[in-house]
Amino acid sequence: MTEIYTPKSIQEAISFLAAHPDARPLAGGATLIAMRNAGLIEASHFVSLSEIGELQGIAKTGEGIRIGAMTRHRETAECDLLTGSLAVVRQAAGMIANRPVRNMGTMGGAVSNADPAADYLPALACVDAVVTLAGPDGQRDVPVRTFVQDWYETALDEGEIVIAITLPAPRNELSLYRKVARVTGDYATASCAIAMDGDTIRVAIGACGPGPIRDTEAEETLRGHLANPEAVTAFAGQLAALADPIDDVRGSAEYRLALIPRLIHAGLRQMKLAEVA
Amino acid sequence: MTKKTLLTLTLNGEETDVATPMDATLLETLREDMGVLSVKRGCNQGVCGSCTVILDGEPVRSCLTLSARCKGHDLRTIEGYEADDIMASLKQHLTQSGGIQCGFCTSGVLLSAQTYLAENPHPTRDGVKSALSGNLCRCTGYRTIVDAVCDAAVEVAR
Amino acid sequence: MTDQTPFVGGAVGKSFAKLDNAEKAEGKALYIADLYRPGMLHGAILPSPLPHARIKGYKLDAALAAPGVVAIVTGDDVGDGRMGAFIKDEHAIAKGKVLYVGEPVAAVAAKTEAQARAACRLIEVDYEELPAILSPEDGLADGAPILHENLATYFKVFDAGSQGNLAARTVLEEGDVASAWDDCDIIVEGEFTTQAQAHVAMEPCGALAEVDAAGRVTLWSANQSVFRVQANVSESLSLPMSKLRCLTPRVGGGFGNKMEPHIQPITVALALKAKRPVKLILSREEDFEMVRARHPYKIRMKTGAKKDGTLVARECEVLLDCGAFADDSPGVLGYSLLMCGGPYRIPNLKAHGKLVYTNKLRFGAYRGFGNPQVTFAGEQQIDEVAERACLNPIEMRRRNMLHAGDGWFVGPEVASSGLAECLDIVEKRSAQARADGTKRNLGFAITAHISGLLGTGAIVRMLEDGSISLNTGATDIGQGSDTVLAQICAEKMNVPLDMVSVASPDTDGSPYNWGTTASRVTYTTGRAVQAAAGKVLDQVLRHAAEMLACDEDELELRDGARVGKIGSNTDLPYSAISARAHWAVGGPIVGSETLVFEQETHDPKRAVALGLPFPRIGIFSFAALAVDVDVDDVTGETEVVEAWSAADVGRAINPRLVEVQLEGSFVQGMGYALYEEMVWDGPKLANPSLMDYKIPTSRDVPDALHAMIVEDPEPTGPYGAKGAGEIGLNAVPAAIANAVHAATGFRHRHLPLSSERVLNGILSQEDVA
Amino acid sequence: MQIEGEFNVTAPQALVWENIRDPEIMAGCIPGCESIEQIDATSFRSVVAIKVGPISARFNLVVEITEEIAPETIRSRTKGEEGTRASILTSQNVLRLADDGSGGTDVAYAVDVTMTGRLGKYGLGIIRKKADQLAGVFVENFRKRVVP
Repeated sequence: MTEIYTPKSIQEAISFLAAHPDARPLAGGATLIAMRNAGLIEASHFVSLSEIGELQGIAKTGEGIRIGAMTRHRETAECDLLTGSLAVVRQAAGMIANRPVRNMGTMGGAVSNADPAADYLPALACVDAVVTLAGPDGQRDVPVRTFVQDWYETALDEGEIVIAITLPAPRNELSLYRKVARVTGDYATASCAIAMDGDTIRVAIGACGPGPIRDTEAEETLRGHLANPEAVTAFAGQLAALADPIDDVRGSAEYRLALIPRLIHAGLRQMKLAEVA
Repeated sequence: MTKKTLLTLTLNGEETDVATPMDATLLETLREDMGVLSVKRGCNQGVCGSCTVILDGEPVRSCLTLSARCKGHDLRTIEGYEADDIMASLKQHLTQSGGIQCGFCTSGVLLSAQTYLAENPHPTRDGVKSALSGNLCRCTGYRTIVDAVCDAAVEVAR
Repeated sequence: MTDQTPFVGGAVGKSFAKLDNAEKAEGKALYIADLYRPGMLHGAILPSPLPHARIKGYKLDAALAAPGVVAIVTGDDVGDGRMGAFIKDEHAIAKGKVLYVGEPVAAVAAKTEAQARAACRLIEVDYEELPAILSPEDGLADGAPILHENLATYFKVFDAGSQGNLAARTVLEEGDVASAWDDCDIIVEGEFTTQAQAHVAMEPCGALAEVDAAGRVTLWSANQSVFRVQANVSESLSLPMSKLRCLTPRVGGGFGNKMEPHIQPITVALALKAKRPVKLILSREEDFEMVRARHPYKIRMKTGAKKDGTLVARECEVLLDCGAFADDSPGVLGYSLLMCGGPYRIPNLKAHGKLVYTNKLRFGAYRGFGNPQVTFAGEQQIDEVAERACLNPIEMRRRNMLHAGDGWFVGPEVASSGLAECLDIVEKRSAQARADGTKRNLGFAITAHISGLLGTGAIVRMLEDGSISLNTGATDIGQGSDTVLAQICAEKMNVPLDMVSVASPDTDGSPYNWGTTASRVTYTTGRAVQAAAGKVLDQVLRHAAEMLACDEDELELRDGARVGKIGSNTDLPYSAISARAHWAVGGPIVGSETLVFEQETHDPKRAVALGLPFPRIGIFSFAALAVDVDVDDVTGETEVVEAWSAADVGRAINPRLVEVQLEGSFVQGMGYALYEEMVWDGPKLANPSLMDYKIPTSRDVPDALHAMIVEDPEPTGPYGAKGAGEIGLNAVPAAIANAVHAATGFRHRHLPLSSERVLNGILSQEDVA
Repeated sequence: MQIEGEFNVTAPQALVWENIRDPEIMAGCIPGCESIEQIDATSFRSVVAIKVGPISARFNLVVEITEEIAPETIRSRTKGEEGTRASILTSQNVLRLADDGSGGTDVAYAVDVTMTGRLGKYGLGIIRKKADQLAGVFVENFRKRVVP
């Protein structure tokens, strides 16, 4: 029997988690309760984050846009602040599972779970988002790009929770999230978050390793050569070299590797077309 | 017997006290402790949609929702739409269109469709299909269901 | 609430809303999981962790002492009875041996489901592991461990030639295939494989059993035949059928998963031991891992034709993974070989195959019953021959197709065939350009399916007020058989549909019906309903003649459930006639009919048939399918843009219900063609959940899915009707494969056509170009 | 599920063999190993905790050596369960040592794992990657311990 504890502030949540090592934070529940129902996890307490005001809502801040950890996928998918270079985050939110799950699942929950095939992390990595964590030793920021450290392992320390994800202010440039999946709402077989950045592109590949794959140096070497297919192919090759895809029911490692350059080229074509139109 | 705690839920507009295990899912509480059998367990993992209920006006998975988190929230199942004209039209069209076969997904489909039409009186066919993509059906092939929802929208909008 | 189409005489041919729709729209329909009995316990099952092992013993004391536990059942509690549709090779629960990962080894009844599941984990089983067979080839290798050591002693319904791990073999031949190749200008040959598909009915399997003071068992369960439940439970528990009553709640879809037994025998065993009612409902994972699935096939097919495309010969050899128990597999093997020639005139046709036990989940009945697998190979080879003969795919089929009056392979007579009309419609409609003017990538396939098979019955009673009670024992699993059979009865009795009530199947009160399977209920049970209603009419007319003092041939049926004298306006309501029968003369009016499908399948003059599982199989429906796809050449993803499915169903008793069968089966076939696949990691199923096994959602289905009904009346069918339940699926994988070939130029011989395989096909074409 | 790999240790084969046969040393190298004790000449009991994302499990394992050809081959069978038997793990393991001709030793391992119960449900792709990662940690620990 798991007890349910419903704190009203981040501080209450953190001190409870510190005092109860077998307690687990519960965000939307879309993933955690599914795993509990399948007998995969047990917990002494669920610390429900649903009544902590500070974790709610999406708002403009000084240097960008702050998305509270308990923001539901649906809110993110319909948020008109996420335009231009940030549209990729909005598109990713809209492709998660289906509408009822998007009414329940939260960005903080999804980011903490760090499922390699989930939709948010590549999109957030592509826009250089930062995750704000809060724990017994206070708050700290971790760039999404380095947040995932291994398969299902993140920068979260014991007793820490994600309280917000902050995106830089949107640039008036195109961005696109492309997901290859067997049916609507399935986890990604492979995914590509891509944003125009002047004469180069920012790209994060999903479902091809423990976390999103991005190579900022390769992006710089590509700067100015977007029109040169070989340069783009070489760039894609850099990302593929960093990939560590698995074989599973959604596809083989070879297939995922083969998709990386193809998704990048297709994304570029689509954005070029959109730019010209 | 497992320890049960008292919980007050507003189900279909009526405040109800129910004794249910503290960590029970809403699906378990509704079926085993409140006798609401229109909500079905198809997968218990939030994929099939036969457990859909409306929480504060939004379709959610009752199999992934803890009852303890529903105190003070507005909860609706199919039984709560007797006087709702959108639901009446949906039921009528779904019955006629061949959109009901084995019926195991029907309650979930109706709840998702009603919520969507309430927000989108003039839906596109694609919009209806997106609203229903979380309600799996293995018998109909979906066309008859989508037709029924579109026809109901036209009828209600008149 | 349901607005019945206004009755203007004749219930047949009208798209009435199903009688059960209103209840389902209100959320009031009660399925097996919704039933409760006083004092009811909840059951749970301990699955085997091993693929192949002897059971040395059980340690149950920890589980028995666990909270809420009332009874535990293992192999020791079920006697030596064995069940099985074709080979009686299966106990009620694992006994002596476990034969697949997930096989039920023990079951617990406790006060709550959670307690029962927790207690299962405390049961310790002492296994002696044996080497596992994970493929049919391994099973046939010499020295392979034998799964069913005493297979020879098992009762077999037909000459299956079973020995070792070979569960069954079938050999069918017409003409002389060996020498026919010499007369062929064109020969195409290929090896095809198809994958295991899960039914994924939305309702997981479940049962509720209760024992009365006299030891008589009442059993509710998700089923496709209360009589197959009765037979299987009786045989596996050595329980006389008179001691077992089987009933039907609403059933949440079957598609073949619920035709043979799932956990009914275990649930009854628990109820007998606990002496209290026990309900056992499988989780979705258990439904994937424990019950059954569609047979994966290995097919070697060779087709030969003249230069002008006239078919001369075909040889089809199949190797089937049977899984741990025979179940319906010998039937699937035999049926797929009977159908592997397709609806064509092929003078020389040889079809042979083997079915091999493996340490995997039993494979069994699934919509199409082996026909989709062999059609996936056959209809692609027809396209390959057409290409070489410079014929378009339609012309090739038109030239070689079978016609009414021809015999089907091995001998059954084809009395009615609307195949030509189906093909014309599909050709014409798919020839129209796409709305956006982009190029179509069309794939075609044609198919046939049987309906008939085995026994059925109907009892029609006229109640005192003249209304009608119909009882057939056919389980409605959502396809609408209650409504269709009521329409046939109403038509014959010349009464409005709502004057006919349909009794729920009950082995205590219903006439025998083999099952809701093999597209048979409308045709086979419909004939019995029509005949039984006819006998009621005979009695009605005899009464009316006496009451109106005239001859029976001076009488006519009139609207409003009345019998009138021709040429006069005097008439009698059925209620008056029924009252006379109940209270004065003759006794209550009851008509009953039972029948079994009797036309022989095999005509020894035409063909050699060894190990044919269905001696009297059925009559033939036909269908043609066209599919238009787009293939994304970046990722290999295939999208079905439009599809046209035309089926000759003899007569559509309820047109909309036929359309829904064609559409629902198309979408189920589309999932099978493109991405549905059960994947094993060694002996263990790797994706037993809806998280990892995906079926189409509303967004994955083309809006432009056209189901078209063709009616070439079947002389023996009720009002000309014949089967419609499976024919809409058979041709889907083949038509999609032909369409993907049209789009990419690559011939795919391995299902599913996943985006990975299609991309690899595209890339290999680029290397060639 | 097959997991294979090999690694080189710059230490003589006899020394490597000695370390591998010493439960105490192995306990120190196996990531998550909390205890190991010898039951009899050829078998050990060990408790190993592993964590795959949100899921953590403590396995009570019994390792039985089925064949031993010093100093080159060890075959063993592992059988274990986790908590209240929520997951059951069995594996056949083969370890081969070979002199690499320059004073070091090539070690090759092949493990065929079957996992059922709750952990068996988890995506096998991830568990395979996790296993590779754990093997990497083992190699690192083992080298630190063995190489003088």
